[in-house]
Amino acid sequence: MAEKIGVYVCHCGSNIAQMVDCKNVVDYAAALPNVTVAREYQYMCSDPGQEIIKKDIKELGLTRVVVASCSPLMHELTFRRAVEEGGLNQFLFQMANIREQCSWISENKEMATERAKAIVGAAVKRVAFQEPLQEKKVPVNPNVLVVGGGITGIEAALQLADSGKKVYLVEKEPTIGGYMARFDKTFPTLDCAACILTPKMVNVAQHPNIELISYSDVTRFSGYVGNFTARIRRRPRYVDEEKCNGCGLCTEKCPISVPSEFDCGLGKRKAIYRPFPQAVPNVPVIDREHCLFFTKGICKVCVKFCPRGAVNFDQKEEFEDLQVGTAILATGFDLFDASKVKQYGYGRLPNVVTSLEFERFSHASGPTGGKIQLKNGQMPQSVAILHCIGSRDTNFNEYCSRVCCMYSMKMAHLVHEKTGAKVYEFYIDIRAFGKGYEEFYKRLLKEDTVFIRGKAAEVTDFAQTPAEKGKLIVVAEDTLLGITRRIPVDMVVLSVGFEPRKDAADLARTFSISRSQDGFFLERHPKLAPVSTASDGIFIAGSCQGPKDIPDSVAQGAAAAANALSLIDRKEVTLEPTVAVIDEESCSGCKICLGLCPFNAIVFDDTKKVSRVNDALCKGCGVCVAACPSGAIEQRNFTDDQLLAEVESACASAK
Amino acid sequence: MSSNYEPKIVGFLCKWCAYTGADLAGTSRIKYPPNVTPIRVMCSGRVDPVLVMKALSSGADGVLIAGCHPGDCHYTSGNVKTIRRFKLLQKMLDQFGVERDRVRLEWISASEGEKYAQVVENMTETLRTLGPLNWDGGKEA
Amino acid sequence: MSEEPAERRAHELGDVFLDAIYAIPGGDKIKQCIQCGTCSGSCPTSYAMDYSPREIIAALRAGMLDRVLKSNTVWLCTSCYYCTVRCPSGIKITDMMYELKRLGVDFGLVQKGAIAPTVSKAFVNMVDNYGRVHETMLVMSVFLKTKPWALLKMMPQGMKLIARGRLPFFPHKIKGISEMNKCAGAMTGAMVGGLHPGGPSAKEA
Amino acid sequence: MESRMEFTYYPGCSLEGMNKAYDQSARLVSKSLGIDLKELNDWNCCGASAYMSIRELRAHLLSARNLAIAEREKKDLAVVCPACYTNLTKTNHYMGEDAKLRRTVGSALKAANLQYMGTVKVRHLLDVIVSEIGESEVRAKVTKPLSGLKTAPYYGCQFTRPLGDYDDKEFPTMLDTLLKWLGAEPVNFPLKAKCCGGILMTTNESVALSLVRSLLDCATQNGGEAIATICPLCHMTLEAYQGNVNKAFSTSFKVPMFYFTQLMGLAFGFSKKELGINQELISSKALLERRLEAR
Repeated sequence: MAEKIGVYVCHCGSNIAQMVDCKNVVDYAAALPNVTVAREYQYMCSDPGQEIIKKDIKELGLTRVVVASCSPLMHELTFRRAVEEGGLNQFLFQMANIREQCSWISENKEMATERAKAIVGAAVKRVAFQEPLQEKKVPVNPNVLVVGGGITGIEAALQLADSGKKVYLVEKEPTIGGYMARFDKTFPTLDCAACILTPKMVNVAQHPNIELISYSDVTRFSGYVGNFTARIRRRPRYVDEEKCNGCGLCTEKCPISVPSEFDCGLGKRKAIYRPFPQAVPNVPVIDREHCLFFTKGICKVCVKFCPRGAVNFDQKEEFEDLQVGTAILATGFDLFDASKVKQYGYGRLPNVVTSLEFERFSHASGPTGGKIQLKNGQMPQSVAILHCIGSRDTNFNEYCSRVCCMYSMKMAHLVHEKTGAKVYEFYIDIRAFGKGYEEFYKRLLKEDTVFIRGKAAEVTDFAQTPAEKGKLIVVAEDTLLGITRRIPVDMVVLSVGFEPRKDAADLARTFSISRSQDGFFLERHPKLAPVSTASDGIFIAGSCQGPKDIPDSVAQGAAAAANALSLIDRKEVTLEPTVAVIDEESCSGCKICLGLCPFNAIVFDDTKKVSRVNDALCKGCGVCVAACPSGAIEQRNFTDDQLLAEVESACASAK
Repeated sequence: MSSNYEPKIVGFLCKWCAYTGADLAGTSRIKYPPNVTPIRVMCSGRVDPVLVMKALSSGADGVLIAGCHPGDCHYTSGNVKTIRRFKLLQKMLDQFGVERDRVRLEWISASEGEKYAQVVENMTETLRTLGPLNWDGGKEA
Repeated sequence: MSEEPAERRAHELGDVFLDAIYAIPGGDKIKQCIQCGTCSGSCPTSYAMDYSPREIIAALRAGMLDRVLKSNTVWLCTSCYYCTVRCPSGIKITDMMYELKRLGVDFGLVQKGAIAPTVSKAFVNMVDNYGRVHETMLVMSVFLKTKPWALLKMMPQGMKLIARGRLPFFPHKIKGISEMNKCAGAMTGAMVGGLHPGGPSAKEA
Repeated sequence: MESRMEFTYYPGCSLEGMNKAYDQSARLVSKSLGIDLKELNDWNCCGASAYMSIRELRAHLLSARNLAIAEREKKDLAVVCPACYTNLTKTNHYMGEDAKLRRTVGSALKAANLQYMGTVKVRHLLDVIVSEIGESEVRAKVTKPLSGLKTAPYYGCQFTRPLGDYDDKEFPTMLDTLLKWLGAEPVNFPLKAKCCGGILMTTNESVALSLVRSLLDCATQNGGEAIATICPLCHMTLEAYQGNVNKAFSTSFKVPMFYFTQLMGLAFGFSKKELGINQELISSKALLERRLEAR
């Protein structure tokens, strides 16, 4: 049967046309077998562009359509819809990518045109073999999994819960709150972080639609959009969340004191503890490493004093499967380890601290009760803040961490306000791009903060003049003066940058999403789909995608919630029909395919002695197709015939 | 052979990583030789050796198979199967007397536009030195 | 309009110098300099330089070669490599300084009265003739060429070293010296000096 | 002692002259630790910085000749001068990375019937002793521990920068570690990897002297009674120019200097003469009597 194929070559303004001779491509296509019509147009994706296709289908009786334009990742769905609206099955359409992988990468118009012809020729050959397919619709489970209980995850969870959706919020620490709970003030408005965060944390705890699963993580994530199963591992707290009323008596009586992680080791906590007083859930956790019962089998003071009998040393790790339709990852970031940059003396010189340590010093409920002080307890009279530690540096991380300039200036303000000390900021460039940020920079200048344009070369305790005795000396070129300066100060704060979580690679694997080169999670599109991923139904928000400040993180948390809601409220999703099918006549029953399928989507029919695909589980990778020794398996829309036709033409038509 | 010989390469690119990475090279306007006709597959594990042999016998001078990095496969482990199949493929090439360098397996993530461009450039260069294949698919043998 | 000939020449050579620097391994990284000053702040001698290493890169990129050539910067580089290992843009600043020294010598554009190029040349001569460096001879030859009076000042120190057997009088000549020079001859003339065709020393070689 | 490790050994030009005590002591302690150092046959200058300042390719050729001769011996190359380490390693790296350099230098070597395939590893002797020989072997050799000898461990620039990756580039610790094994007390020495300025001594004395002064200041302020070195140029600079520093800055430094191999030799029980300590310019006699022989 002879097909009637329509070929449409898009100029994409000048994006394609300036490097590919579109007229030449159209002439070439028009002469190919079965091609009824070949046209070129400025913007095929525009309404008039789509109208041309629809009109030709109706008037010329086209049976197949090829559009040569951008990447299918951009507009495949647009054109499929147009074809469907024109009255053809949408899978009788093929897209030829002559922009991303042809015009944009070429420098020679003749070669690019030849390549475009080969790509179009292959698509024309292939489309003739394509078959009409029906998409499968499946219902969407309205429950949402949110991973990570920092400000981003909290925002996403609350938005979803307020709209009536059930949310499972999984947090790996004993409390939600994330980094923000550890900060003192927030830039540029200087709101107290706790004052604006704690109410939200309490909302999470009390919301009827949120199930908070703290001290837990996701170990497996399977299924498909709308119908995922998440396996949750709950680590034992050794305190019964149902029974505990958060009175804190156990913590008070516990005889063991160890450095508090929450306070960066600057303060102490007990072996049974809440990381901070406003922790949510307000239930302590027992640290097995240090608890006397677990280390020596003695003590049990907490058991004795607990009025509700909530302490339970027998708790075990538990696994639970949750059914959800979508997931939002808001797993945040790690901070750069300042001890890697030896020249700044972190870990070697006392009074060289990181920005997070500074936050804890400055925090009213921190280890010093909000006093900014030196190791000897005295107030500093001069403080240097060093920007870009671990950021914008090919030796560590090449990217800019975006937030350090602003939080550095916030720290400078706090030092100024609380101690009156002289503050020096050593910076490369000041990046104050947000609302009210430049104004904050101006304010700091007015407050007599000394800005020295130059990345600090090193911090030393070797004094060369009497004025330097007993001080830390920051050495840097003042690039605006062109001289190297030695500035003696009492305290040095290292503004450390963001890094991907240490377990980001594992998490990306668990959820089948990609990471960008810097190691953060990769969004579907940097501008137009910033919280989506290549995996349908899985969204990312906040600093797990790249460094972000609080306003941006909150915005992304809400955006991810909106994306999830939009999916849920569609009630059903269509699945790509590109699944594998087994021809029972040809199947020899060798079972090779069974072992290859990573989704256990192939079952063996013992009575008929043939394999069969469960198309709800099949994700359409095609591994079984390539492996079947009898050629009994086909992948819809990627059949051998289609691919062989495409391959044959791809080589033959090129010059 | 004439000095303006341009090798023809068929690229089997997995939709999730390599194809997206190749798109990124374009979006970033990285320039590399336009010698590849890309063929999109869902997973590099779909690339049957028959498809590769078909490409070489239909006039391609080289074939590039590119997928997600091992461990990062969208389908968990499809690319692991690709690795095994690739070894078999190399033996087939040996039997037919086709140089191994003509068929390459590469891991290119969605963010490695630059790497994709380098791989294509490098491969085009290699094929220029190897010259045209002109293989009939072993019909004579 | 009233540019000194040397300055004009410096301007013309701006691109030549930049290309020469791009050509050394990793040399084109100077395009990515963000002018942060880490190099200059890390440099033990930058305080004595007319222009700091950061400013040298800025001047090179601006085509202001006269600044580079007139300054004492490159000859104050002690090869301590702090700039290189700390540079956040991965620029091999020390290697760049070597290249600038070679360019200056090859084009005869070193600062007037600079001793360092003389020392380096004496060093090269000695190695090319003997295969090794003989410290006594090197020091003597340099001071005789530059400031003979200084030799007198150094006498007491020298006597001490001689007394302790630490100043051998005669240089050792390696056996392979002629074959070594044959190897060097096997490299083309232009390559033996810097890589700078047109430079006077390229012709010498 | 049977030899357990074999290297070709590259002393470098400065160990033939003013620093011959370094060579003497290095050979002695290596032998007693079972490290067999076979002097590289007819070695030549490494193409040190003064040479590199004038000629790039030929400097690489100089290093390549040494490497080619070492490769013929099928042994790795041990060096004691950090500048030689840097130059030899740099050529080794760049020839590996840069095909053009490999071709040019390779074909030049052919003129002398030499070739270099890139198989030689250049090792600094301190790295060999600390990483390969190790604590127990070294401690076992110590018969006269340097108890209480407060020593400033001075690494200088090129021991780790730019290429030595066996120790930290900013705050190396290998020498500190070794000194502890010998029973000495390494003092805090913030400038331990800073430049000594030696290379500028003939050309820019005032800059050079102020660098030396800082080092001496820093070492003594932190309680250092002696300075241990691993670089012949640093050693020479700090030793020979202490007088000049004293004159220029009205100071009165008299800090004895030891090559690390001399300190090892002392702890191993060798005589001062065997170790070339008698060649020193600043007497260590009083210090050693006070700290070591008074016990």
